[in-house]
Amino acid sequence: MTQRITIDPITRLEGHGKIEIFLNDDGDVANTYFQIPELRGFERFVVGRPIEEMALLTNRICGVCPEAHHMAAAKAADAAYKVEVPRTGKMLRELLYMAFYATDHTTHFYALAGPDFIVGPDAPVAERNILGVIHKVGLEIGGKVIQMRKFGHTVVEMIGGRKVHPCTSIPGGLTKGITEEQRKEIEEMGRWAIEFAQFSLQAFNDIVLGNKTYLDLILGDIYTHQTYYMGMVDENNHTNFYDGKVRVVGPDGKELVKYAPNEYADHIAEHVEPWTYLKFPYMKKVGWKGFVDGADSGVYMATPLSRLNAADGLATPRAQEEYDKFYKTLGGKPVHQRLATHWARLIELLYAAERWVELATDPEITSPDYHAIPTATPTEGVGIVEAPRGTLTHHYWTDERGVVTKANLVVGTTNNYAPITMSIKKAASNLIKKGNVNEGLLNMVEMAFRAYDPCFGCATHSLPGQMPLEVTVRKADGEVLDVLKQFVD
Amino acid sequence: MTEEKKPFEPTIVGFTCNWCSYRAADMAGTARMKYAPNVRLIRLMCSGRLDPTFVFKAFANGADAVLVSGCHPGDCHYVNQNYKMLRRFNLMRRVLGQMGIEPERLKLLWASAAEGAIFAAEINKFVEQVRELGPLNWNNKNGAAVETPVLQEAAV
Amino acid sequence: MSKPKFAMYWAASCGGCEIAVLNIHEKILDVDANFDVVFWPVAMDAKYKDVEAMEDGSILLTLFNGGIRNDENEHVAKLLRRKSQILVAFGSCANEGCVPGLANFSSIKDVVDTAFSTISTDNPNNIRPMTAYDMPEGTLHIPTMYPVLKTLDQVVDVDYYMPGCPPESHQIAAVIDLVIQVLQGKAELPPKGATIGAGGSTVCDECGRKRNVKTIKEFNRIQMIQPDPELCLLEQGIPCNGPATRSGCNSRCPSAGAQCIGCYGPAEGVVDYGARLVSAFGSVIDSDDPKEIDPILDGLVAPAGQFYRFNLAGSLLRAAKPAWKSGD
Amino acid sequence: MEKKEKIGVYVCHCGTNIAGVVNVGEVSKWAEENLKDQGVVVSRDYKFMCSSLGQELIQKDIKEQGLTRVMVAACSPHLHEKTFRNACKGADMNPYLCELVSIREQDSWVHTDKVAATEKAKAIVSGGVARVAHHEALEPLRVPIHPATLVVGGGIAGIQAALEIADAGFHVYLVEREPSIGGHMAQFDKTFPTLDCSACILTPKMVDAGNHPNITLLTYSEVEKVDGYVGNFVATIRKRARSVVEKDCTGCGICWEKCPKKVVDDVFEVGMGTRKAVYVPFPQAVPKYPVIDRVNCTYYIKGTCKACEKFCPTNAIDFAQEDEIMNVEVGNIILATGYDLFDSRRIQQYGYGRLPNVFTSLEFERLSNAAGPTGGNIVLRDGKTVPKAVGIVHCVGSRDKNYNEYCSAICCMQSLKFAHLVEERTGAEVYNFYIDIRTPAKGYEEFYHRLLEEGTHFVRGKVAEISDATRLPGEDGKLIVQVEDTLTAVQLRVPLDMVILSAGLEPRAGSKEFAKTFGISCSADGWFIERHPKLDPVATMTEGIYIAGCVQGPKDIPASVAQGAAAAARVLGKIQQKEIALEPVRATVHEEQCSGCRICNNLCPFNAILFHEDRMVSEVNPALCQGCGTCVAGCPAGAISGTGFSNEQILSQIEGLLLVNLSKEAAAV
Repeated sequence: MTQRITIDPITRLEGHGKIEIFLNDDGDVANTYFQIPELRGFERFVVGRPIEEMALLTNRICGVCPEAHHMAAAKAADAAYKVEVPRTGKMLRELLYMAFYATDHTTHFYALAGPDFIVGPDAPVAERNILGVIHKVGLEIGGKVIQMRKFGHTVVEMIGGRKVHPCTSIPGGLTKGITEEQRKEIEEMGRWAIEFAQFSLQAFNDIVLGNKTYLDLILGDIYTHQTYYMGMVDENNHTNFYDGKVRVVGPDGKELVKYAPNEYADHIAEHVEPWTYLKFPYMKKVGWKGFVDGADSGVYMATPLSRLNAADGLATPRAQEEYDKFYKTLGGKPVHQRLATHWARLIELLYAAERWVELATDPEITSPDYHAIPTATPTEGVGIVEAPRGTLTHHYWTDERGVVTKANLVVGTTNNYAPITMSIKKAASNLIKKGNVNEGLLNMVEMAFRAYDPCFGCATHSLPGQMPLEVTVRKADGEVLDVLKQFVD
Repeated sequence: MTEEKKPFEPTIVGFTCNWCSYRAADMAGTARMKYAPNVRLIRLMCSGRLDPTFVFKAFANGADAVLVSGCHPGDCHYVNQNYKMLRRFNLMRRVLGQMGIEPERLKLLWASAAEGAIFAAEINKFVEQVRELGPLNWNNKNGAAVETPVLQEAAV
Repeated sequence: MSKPKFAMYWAASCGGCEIAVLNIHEKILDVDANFDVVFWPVAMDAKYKDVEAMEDGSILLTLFNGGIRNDENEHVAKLLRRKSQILVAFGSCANEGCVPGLANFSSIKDVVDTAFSTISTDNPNNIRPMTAYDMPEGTLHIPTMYPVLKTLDQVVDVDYYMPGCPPESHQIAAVIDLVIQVLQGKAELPPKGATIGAGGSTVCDECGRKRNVKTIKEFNRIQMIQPDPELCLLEQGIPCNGPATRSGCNSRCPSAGAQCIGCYGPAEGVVDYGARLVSAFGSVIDSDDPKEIDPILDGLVAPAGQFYRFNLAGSLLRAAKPAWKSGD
Repeated sequence: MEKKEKIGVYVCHCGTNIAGVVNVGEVSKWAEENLKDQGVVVSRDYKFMCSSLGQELIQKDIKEQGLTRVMVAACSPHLHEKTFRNACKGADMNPYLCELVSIREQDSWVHTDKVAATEKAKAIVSGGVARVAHHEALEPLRVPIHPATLVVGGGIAGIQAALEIADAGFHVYLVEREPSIGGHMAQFDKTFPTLDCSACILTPKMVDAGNHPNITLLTYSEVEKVDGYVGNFVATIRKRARSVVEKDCTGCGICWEKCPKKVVDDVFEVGMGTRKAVYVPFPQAVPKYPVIDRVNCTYYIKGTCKACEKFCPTNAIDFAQEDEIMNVEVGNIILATGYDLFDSRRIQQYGYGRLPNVFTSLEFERLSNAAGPTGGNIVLRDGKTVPKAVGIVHCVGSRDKNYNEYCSAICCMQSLKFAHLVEERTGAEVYNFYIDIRTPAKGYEEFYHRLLEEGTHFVRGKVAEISDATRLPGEDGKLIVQVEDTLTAVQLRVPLDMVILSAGLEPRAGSKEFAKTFGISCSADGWFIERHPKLDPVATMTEGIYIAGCVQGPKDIPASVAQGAAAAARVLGKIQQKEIALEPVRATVHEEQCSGCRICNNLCPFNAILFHEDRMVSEVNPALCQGCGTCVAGCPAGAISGTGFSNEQILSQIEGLLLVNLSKEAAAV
């Protein structure tokens, strides 16, 4: 007889997901399934709308990272019109994007992932939450986190027009620029953000790296997978979130491919399973071999960790230092340990903050030259940005009026669907033996995918936000063996 | 539901203006001209009063077609309000098309108070056209949901 | 004595509503101070089961966002309706379907087929997700999608409507203040069915742009002109939905140089949002000659999609579609 | 609706008119049984609802059953709406709480299938019931009427109207664009059919108008703007600078004697004669004050001369004088701005403007006028040669698809008059080229016969061409009229010395803009539209604005005078009422909902919608509003409501109508 463990819904990830763990007669893990229960079908109903609306409609795919969709769609529209956005326009968009990145990474680290480390994976459930984090590192941090979010949203609103679902990016640039007063404000907030990022890295350093148990946990095999790594890079192969080419390196760290946005379809394909609404992207050249590790399996991941793995460095000084320290500590590139993603995320936070200030201090940032009127007849365009949760690709085909006739979206988290599934299975198999399931172990199963910061709001256009966890262990006859709960506040 | 054998009898709502088209209908009456009983008229002061909501409401409540009728261009009792309606009318037709309603189900008819005969004839013509189209079926060039497929059907 | 119970839930939504609520920052603490938050997945843990266990009507206030896309959404909506004294349709999705409601232009089959046949999809056997699928270890279930996306009040009775995509944080804060005042007996609840957290007029009411008697010879796409930053966008031919869209957002988008896309829905007492825009845009066309009017109208790309961008699921015509009745 | 109405339904048999086709009893019963939830408490059918007995039936129910609404299904509202409203009023119910729907003109009279007709009647009744439930009690708007009147146009029609009103003791502002009143009639020599001298009969009226204590004469002036509404118009009038101070001028005429600058007079003399730069259009001009034509006056061109000023005995010349803008308050307005003559140049094959001896009718009027440039001698352009053969072409620019389809009405008689004058004064051979001769009025046909006897030639045919291309002997130096005599089907080439084009009448240039100023409508041709072509020929759709003379359509002097008098009578009638009641079908802007988007601002042809810049809201002036409802339908915020035809009323009527659905399977179920 088989037992079934259902984790539904998963806690502390932005989205809706359901994990089915089947145990065999010995009570060991037979198989695990990670299901995404919803689909909204944007690819269908954006058809027939003018392409300039894509940045506004696809916004509504996800309220957690609307900025990413706004940018990807706007860039796709630029491409469709073959219009070159003026330098100021590009910088304004990237500046908005950096502010968003800093906010998003902060939220994830302190509210979602932080508890696992700062408080500890096997700490009492009631403490394993943001409040626990605050207790551990001091009260003022709560205020700082809120401050960081406020600053981020303030910048997003200044440039994007709205706090949620920005509205100013149009083909050829933006509908507005910023004033000198605004620039000053933005710069100050940026400088504060740099300090905050450094503070966060320090906290991670003291609490996590300083603690041997955690370090072992990170470096241990449970959370290790050998896959391909994806990330966008600039001409110097430095990580870039807003623009550049997509670079993919293998488990050995060697470059597999570096493709321009419009070539994505030659390199990415999405595998379909009948038991979930979500598709499984993989490297086309390598091929789909199932949920397995290694250079022969097309499975790749796209996260802060993969971005660092795929790049040769970071374009800002302080972040570059952290980058070097990161690989020195973890024993060289590429890093396969998924839990290192949290550290990588904080390094990206620092990079975003530094880039924020760079842009805010560029003399051209306040120039009125933020929009170029398109002249070419629109045809087809691909736009790619690095969403915090992975490479985000928007692809639109239009008629000669610029009305969308076909669309394809390969969305952040989707990239990681296969690796997440694998991580869950591996963690579960390691942590659940002889039908013996305890809460700490289950949380560690969660940690497996929480590292990816999955946002199934994006992936499925479904329900983001955190969902509470309840695990029911049942016999085949449905009799409940055990119910485990945990509380998040 | 007892009228299987009978030909399809469309229900049509007609909007007329108080000064020309409604009087045209009166005229057709006084002259005892016969026409199809499928159209029910609503009197507005002016075709300019025609709120697209009225048309949408009529379709929503099961009308198979809608007739909009006003004074001839240039003869509007209110100077030129029928033109203002005309602008809306053309836009309305486009929207209906996308909403899955054949634009032909919305007809515009200019009729002066003297044109009872024309009014009657046009109504007969319209009723025939709608009979051809059949009951309002929401079929949509954009393929909007008419049937209610369950997911299993979509699966292979 | 125990504090009144508060719940917030999302169905098919993007999470922007939740973010908007978080963006009221310290106000959140007022909620905590005055309510016993019994169900709010984004903030704390409690399961459907816990809700089911509650007495009917034991939750004072539930903010419900997201549209009804599948049977699970509807199930939770009905559950929360039973348990709540006051159910608020929170945000555009729950009010009128929002952008995901545009799916109602297409059949569910088209929607699914499209998603599983994009150029990057590797699907040689043309597989579609199944609501129940047998694997060797057991049967896997996923919810059944409805043929059309529905608004909250198309499946349950709604007490108040709070529009916006998402509702503006200052409006959320104001509503929370109001409710707290009501609790303290300092204020009255608005009449059932009222729209809260929004103005009674339209976006132009809050728009700072100069406006004249509106007449338009052609419609323009926003990226194709360099608009006058002072002047009404519609007067510059940009199809701004502001004139028909409920006020309350402080005219965010027009103030940022972008056209209003209508996320706050129809104004007070309006029966059909799109119909108002047909009127508005028809009215500003400066021509009496059909040969001239039509070319002008060609400037509006797929008008139904523009007029019902957020409102299709709530529109008169779509609400009448036979497809609606299914699933009830 | 919150509180439930108590509705009475009354279905009329109209003898057999309705009952013959519609099963009235069934309809009434159906309403009683099926429309309960809509509030129907009683439903009756009766032979003749409009009869006193029928009305008493309704009144009895209102009193005894405490009805709050009455819904009558009978004939067209245009016939008996007032009847039933009054019936309700008689029972102390607000008349506007009653609705009349037509199951006769729109049902029993036009359908034969009794079942279908009965079903339709049910639908109509249920629509009416649903609608009436949303009716509101209304009161007609009462507005006072200002006793003064504005008459625009100082031709014979305008003069007549002005005099009638002034004589009745009420004040009139008579506005004329030209320096003198008199209009076209002042240019004529004789008038048909009596051939009495135009000046002799017109001048006395002009003088009366000029001296009348109740008439303010505003010549050389134009109306620029009209605000307000019936009873309360405010007209903005531009009194152009004459450069002559009226109060000082005696009209002695020294100034135009002394003025050294001769100018061709294109207006009064239609280019046939000259005047001075300072001038009165014609000797009998009223008022007698001259005008300095600033375009041609040497002083205004060169800055020197001032001869007139030098010689003026009363120092009445004022070169610095400026236009004067005045606002006058009036209760009613009469438009009598007349017509323009069809421009014969447009028909090139007739050669007018190219062939010197082709004349227009108006030119001929001056030619034959004793006070005209030739002293009444009918001669060719050279000013001396007396023509031996003269042709008169009818229907020039009229009854012609290429120009105007309508008949200009006066040309036949005018042409006959010309024929007579030519014959009488030159003894020349006269040819009338006509399509049809139309002489339908007192003494006209007789005049035609007189001409026939005088030996005038009548050629029935439309002239193809007039040219000086001579071919045949005897044609040298002549004008050749090419025409087919359709009675004999013979092509004719008629050699003539002079051809007169009997040009048709056209609406004044810019009449459409002019109509806009006054908020009334023009036909496609540009003639102003009367409220009813037969029963109300001098009123317009806009309350308080009347039309007289050729502005409404081509007509001759007697008809113009009659209309002038008729319009005056209508105005006097209104003035006597002191106040008028306006139908309370009006639009109202709800300020708290108005966003000030200004989309409604260009929807009102009556300028009833004003925008308040300070409060950023639009407002409808209820007295100006005519109740068309276009702004109600146009308001994107739903901030404008319309009494009598509210959204609730119409939407529920639609619902009601569709309760009975012929194609049930098509309904959304």
